[in-house]
Amino acid sequence: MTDLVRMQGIQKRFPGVHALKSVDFDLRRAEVHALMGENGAGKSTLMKILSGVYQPDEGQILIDGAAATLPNPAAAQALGIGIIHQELALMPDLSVAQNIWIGREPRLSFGRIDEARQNADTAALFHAMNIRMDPRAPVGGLTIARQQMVEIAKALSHRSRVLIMDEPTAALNDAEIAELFTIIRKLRDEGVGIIYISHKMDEIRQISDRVTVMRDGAYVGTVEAAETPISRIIQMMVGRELAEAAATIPDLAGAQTALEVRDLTRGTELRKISFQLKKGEILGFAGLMGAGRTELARAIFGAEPADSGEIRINDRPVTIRSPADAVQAGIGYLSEDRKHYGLALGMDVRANIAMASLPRYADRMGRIDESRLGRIARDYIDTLSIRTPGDRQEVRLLSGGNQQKVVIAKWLLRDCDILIFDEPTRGIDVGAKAEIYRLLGELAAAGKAIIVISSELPEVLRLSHRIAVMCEGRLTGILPGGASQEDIMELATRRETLAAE
Amino acid sequence: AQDRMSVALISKGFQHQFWQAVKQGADKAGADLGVDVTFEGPDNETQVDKQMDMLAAALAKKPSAIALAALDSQAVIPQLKQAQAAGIPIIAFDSGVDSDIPVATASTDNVAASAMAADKMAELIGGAGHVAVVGHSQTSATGIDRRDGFVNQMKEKHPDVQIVTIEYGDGDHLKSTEITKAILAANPDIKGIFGTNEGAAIGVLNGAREMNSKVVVIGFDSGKAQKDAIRSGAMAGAITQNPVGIGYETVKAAVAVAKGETVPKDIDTGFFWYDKSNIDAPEIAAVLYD
Amino acid sequence: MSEKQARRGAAQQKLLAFASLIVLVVGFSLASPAFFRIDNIMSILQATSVNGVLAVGVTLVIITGGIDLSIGTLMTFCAVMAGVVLTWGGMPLPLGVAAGIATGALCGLISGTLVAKAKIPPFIATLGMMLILKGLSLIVTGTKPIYFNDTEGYTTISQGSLIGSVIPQFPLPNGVLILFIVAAVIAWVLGRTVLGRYTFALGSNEEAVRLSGVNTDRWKMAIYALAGGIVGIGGILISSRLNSAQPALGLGYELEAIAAVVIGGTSLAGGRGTILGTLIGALIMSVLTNGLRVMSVAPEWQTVVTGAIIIVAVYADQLRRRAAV
Amino acid sequence: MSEKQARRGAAQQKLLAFASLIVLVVGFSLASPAFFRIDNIMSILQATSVNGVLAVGVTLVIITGGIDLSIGTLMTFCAVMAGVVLTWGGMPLPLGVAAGIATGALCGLISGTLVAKAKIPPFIATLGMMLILKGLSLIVTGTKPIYFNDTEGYTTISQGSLIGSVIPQFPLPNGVLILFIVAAVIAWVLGRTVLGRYTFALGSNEEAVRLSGVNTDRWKMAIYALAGGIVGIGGILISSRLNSAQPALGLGYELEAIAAVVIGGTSLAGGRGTILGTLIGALIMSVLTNGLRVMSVAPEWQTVVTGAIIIVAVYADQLRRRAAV
Ligand SMILES: Nc1ncnc2c1ncn2[C@@H]1O[C@H](COP(=O)(O)OP(=O)(O)OP(=O)(O)O)[C@@H](O)[C@H]1O
Ligand SMILES: Nc1ncnc2c1ncn2[C@@H]1O[C@H](COP(=O)(O)OP(=O)(O)OP(=O)(O)O)[C@@H](O)[C@H]1O
Ligand SMILES: [Mg+2]
Ligand SMILES: [Mg+2]
Repeated sequence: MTDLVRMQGIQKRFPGVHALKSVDFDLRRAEVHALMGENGAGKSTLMKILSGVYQPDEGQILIDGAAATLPNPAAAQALGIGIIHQELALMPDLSVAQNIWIGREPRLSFGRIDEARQNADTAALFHAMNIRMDPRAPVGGLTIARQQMVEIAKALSHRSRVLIMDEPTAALNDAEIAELFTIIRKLRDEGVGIIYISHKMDEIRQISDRVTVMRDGAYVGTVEAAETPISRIIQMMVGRELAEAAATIPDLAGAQTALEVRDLTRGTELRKISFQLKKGEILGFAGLMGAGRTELARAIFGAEPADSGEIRINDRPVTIRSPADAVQAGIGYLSEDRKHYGLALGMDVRANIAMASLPRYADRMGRIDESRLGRIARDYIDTLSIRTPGDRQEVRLLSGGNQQKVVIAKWLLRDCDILIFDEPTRGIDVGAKAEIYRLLGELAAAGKAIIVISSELPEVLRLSHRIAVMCEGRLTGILPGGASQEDIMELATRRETLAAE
Repeated sequence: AQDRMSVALISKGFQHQFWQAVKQGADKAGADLGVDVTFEGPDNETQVDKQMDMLAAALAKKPSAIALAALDSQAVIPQLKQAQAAGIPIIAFDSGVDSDIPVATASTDNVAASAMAADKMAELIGGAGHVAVVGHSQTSATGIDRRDGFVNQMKEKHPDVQIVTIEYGDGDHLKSTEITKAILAANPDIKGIFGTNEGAAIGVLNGAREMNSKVVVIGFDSGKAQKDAIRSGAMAGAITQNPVGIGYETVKAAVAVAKGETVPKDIDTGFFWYDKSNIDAPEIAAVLYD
Repeated sequence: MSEKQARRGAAQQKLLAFASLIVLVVGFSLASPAFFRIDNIMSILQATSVNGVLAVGVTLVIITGGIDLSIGTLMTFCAVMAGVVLTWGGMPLPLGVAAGIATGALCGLISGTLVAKAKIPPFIATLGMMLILKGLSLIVTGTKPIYFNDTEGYTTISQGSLIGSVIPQFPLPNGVLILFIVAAVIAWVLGRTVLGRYTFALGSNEEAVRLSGVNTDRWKMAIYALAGGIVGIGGILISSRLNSAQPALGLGYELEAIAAVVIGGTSLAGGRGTILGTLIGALIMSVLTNGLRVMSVAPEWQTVVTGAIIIVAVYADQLRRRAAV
Repeated sequence: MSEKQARRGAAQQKLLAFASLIVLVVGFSLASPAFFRIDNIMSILQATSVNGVLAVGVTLVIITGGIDLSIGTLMTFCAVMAGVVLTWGGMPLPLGVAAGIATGALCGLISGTLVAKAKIPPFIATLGMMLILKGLSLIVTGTKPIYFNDTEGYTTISQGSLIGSVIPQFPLPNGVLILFIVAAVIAWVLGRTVLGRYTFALGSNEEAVRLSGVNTDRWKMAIYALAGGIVGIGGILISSRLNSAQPALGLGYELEAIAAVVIGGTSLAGGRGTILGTLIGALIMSVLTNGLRVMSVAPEWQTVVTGAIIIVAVYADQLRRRAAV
């Protein structure tokens, strides 16, 4: 039986970057094939070639054994290749249904669109996916996670024979991931070939049949998922073994309170939230999608100030009406949506790293000390192993995970006393993840107060000294570090309506 | 105040000094005769439809009379009929309207005025040589009349004077300056340039000065800069109309008509050549403005 | 529940969008007895017709995230071409109208091609077209207006009143009727058809549309061509009103039309906008101009007040929207 | 190595950006012997000075992703205020110049405040300012020009030649010198200072900058104010050249300046642009205008050719860039 897809000797160069070095890849019918590799290894580039976005410099693509050219996305679609891009490619001003059916609108006479049918089809799609979403909601108003669900729905609606998923679960939490996996298995049983990219190692075990690993733009090898231990795959990815360290919870009894939040309220999104954060502490925030954790962080940071409540820093009340106030007070916030809220994509790595600390590196006339900033930027590029041809590379040309590292570097450089990390490892590879965990540990040990919001329970458990759990805009409880997943889930689903009964 | 008479003037512009001088005359007549005078015009002389909207707004105010300097005399005819039906008399000023609705027209003969400029130019350059025209508009009635008056007079009466180029600076001082400089660069042998309104004339003057050219400059209209230049000799002379007179006579005629009196059909307010020699003569000084 | 609320909010918002317009109308009516009278209202509507049609056309382009600076001079060029066909060619009326509209569509298609295929920024492509068309109008006419005296019925296209001939108390000029019809059709196209959908989609995220396998270039060209055709209608309207094609007219009209669009709440960044908003924006501008004239405000003060009111109107709209969110 | 390559590529690109300009200059020189002569070249440079300064100012605003339509009438208003201080107030020259520049900065600050604080789209805020300032110039002057006859040395600000007094063969007008100084300073500000960095950052992703703890509103206001101050310099230059403040002038100059900026490769979407590009853009426009006039091309054809060449120049630039990537 011929392979569904076979890519041979694929070469791709960008200015200053040899992104793919003679890569081979194949996909069979009815399999889930995981594509693994560090940030910038070339996974997305390879998949963009397969979906007609980029043209390879060299190499050959066979579909069903026949050579195929894919000059544009439409050609790939016509061959039954669908893709969920890593960077969401949605039209924020259009509704969910309109996004999903763009280019394939059900039509009536005179070029009219059958809006009713389109909405009904979308509703059916969501029903099959077992999620609840209004087809008419504008996409721009959805959280990143919900937008990702829209992308997934869009890819599924194509009924492709080949379905590429480039980090579909980066913004999802366990419940939604489970739903997605059900769908993937069903598709696989129907004969669809699925290419699955993710940095979440546990998912590979759950879902994939085979695993191909890439490193530095080169093909490393393909293994059977069931027979290969994760540690072996990681080793193939990063070229060395990673030591898995568990969090050690320090004794913070005598530590000073860095941040205290009292009765913080905004509309119905945040309701009377109070907690304390000590110096040297890592407070994890767990909760289901839409629990209000991002809203809380943005309220503390002044991005959308709270209606009422008090914020105290070092036991003194502070007024925070804008992010500038917050940064002045020593709070840093790394957003969950790097593309929209974290990066000036058209600017270079150095400028982005310096963005929050610029005045510090300027003299009285406002002249920037570029050479010093350059050194600093290159230091961060080394410490965080950001894969880029240099510190003057535009950030939009970096791979997703490397972009995330740039945002982290920005806040590390700003050196705030209180740091709020919203999904800090979204899209980051295992090696770098371990690096970031280590970094967060060091920052805490150095006396920083840290909040980590994460939708990955293992991550929350691995990092947190204490775990705060939110549900529907309320803080439903704070658990000690190392609490069980069941306890967290219990708090995360303690809805007010139930509590009232 | 309701029974006080009012005259609405719709001109071709309001920002330029020429129109301000017309307004000044109109205001003076208003004060002398005890009537309310309003004055407005579009931003530039291409905006035919804007002028129609102004006319419509004026009709809504139901003034005792309307005075109009039509940008396109055909376009306004339906509205003039409307005015006629409403019993509002119409006076034309600055340029006529091809219709018998206006009971009187107070205007300058622009063709004859710039023919006079042509004669003066020919005289000043010794009856032969190259000259150029910096016009203020390629399409407006005054722009065309002044260009054609100058060009045709040269052709008919001064065959040895050749007009090498005609450019248009929209009455913008700076643009006219740049045009003049380009003309002088391209035609070093040029002997004279005619600027067809105040902005064009000042532009020619500036351009000639910046190029250190001794070219003969003839202007049109007045204004402080032109008067100064004529006194200093930088400008040989200029044609002036009598804008204050146009404004005054227009309002006077409008009031008379509104009162049911008869007025002459054509009110020629005249034009004058002025130069260093006669600029301070009382009859000239009276029609110049700053 | 929150969904329903949101939809009710949207309806309210649409009503409130009229707020600035209503405030202006009421204010002028109180200030001058001459303002709120049927003939003056008709003048205002008539004055809106040309700018309104141009604004509707450019709304399409702006929603795609583009801009069209050529609409003013294109309007004139279309009028000129209609004049050439009717007056010089002696063709029957419908052919002349068709020629005007076709000229608009063709020039729009050229602009669209420059933008979509040659990847020239819309500002530059249409700035170039603006100049080219301005020159062409002068060249074709020999800088003299073309009069439509010999074309029976040409002036009634804009100045006649179909409605007035049925209901004499309501002499709505045909030009205004045409504006409303054009607006209704384009609102329908934007809201209901594939072309409309892609108009919004292109302005929202062109790359995403392209990645979805849509031939974005072709659609963009179609949208510019449609906008050009609408501008052609504007050319017919203005020349019908003036009974002539004035070759020097047009420059500056683009800014007025774009201002109407933006006052109407369409974002220059693309992706959002409504025809209703554009109509309101165009009406705000003509009510303002007419009202100040009827009040006999000095022209230099008219300019100042217009500028200030435009800012205030949009500011009020901002506040309203923020309150709605 | 790749870094070096990239830098060499960038340098080549900068050189190539001059390509259209050079092609034009060579073309006109071949077409007319009058074109490439020192006095005509000086004329072209002099003609660039005002538009160039305005374009440099508006480049700042455009890089932030905004637009400033008020620069034309603001230029005039600054000239008027300088005239008021010098002629009516009889103050010494430097005070008058300072008054003109301060007026520009203040009006820019007002526009900036409307944009940053009141969240009025730049197009509307500056359109409103455009009208307000246009009216104010007429009101303040009583629609009459203010002459600088009594202010000794006012005309030399633009028309004198410091360089010419040292090197007589090269009588570069001071106005051009001022343009180059302004351009050099602003290029330095953009490339080397915090203000410059935030100018680009705001245009690239304003929300990300705000969430980095930067007081984006304040910076935006500062940038608009700086741009306004530069426009004030433009006002001084034009009034020095005309030896008068002409209150009716100015409308339309904004479009010409913005065109120069866009021809120079600055994106209206914000986030990218260079002062060098803007200078080249402004030069292309004045070379084009002057060259066609020197060739005595008929004025209506001048317009057509200008439009076409603008499109072609930007298209060539597009091709070059695409080739470079
Ligand atoms: N358009 C481009 N221009 C220049 N370099 C590019 C471009 N696209 C990708 N690259 C570079 O190519 C390399 C591979 O990128 P790619 O996005 O394929 O990585 P990835 O394996 O998907 O990483 P991640 O896990 O972070 O998403 C990176 O070094 C990236 O910076
Ligand atoms: N931009 C937005 N527009 C409208 N509603 C929003 C927006 N962002 C968040 N919400 C809503 O606010 C609520 C809280 O969302 P938030 O993103 O704070 O949750 P979270 O706990 O951080 O979850 P997530 O895992 O999705 O980040 C949700 O109901 C969400 O739908
Ligand atoms: Mg990737
Ligand atoms: Mg969140």
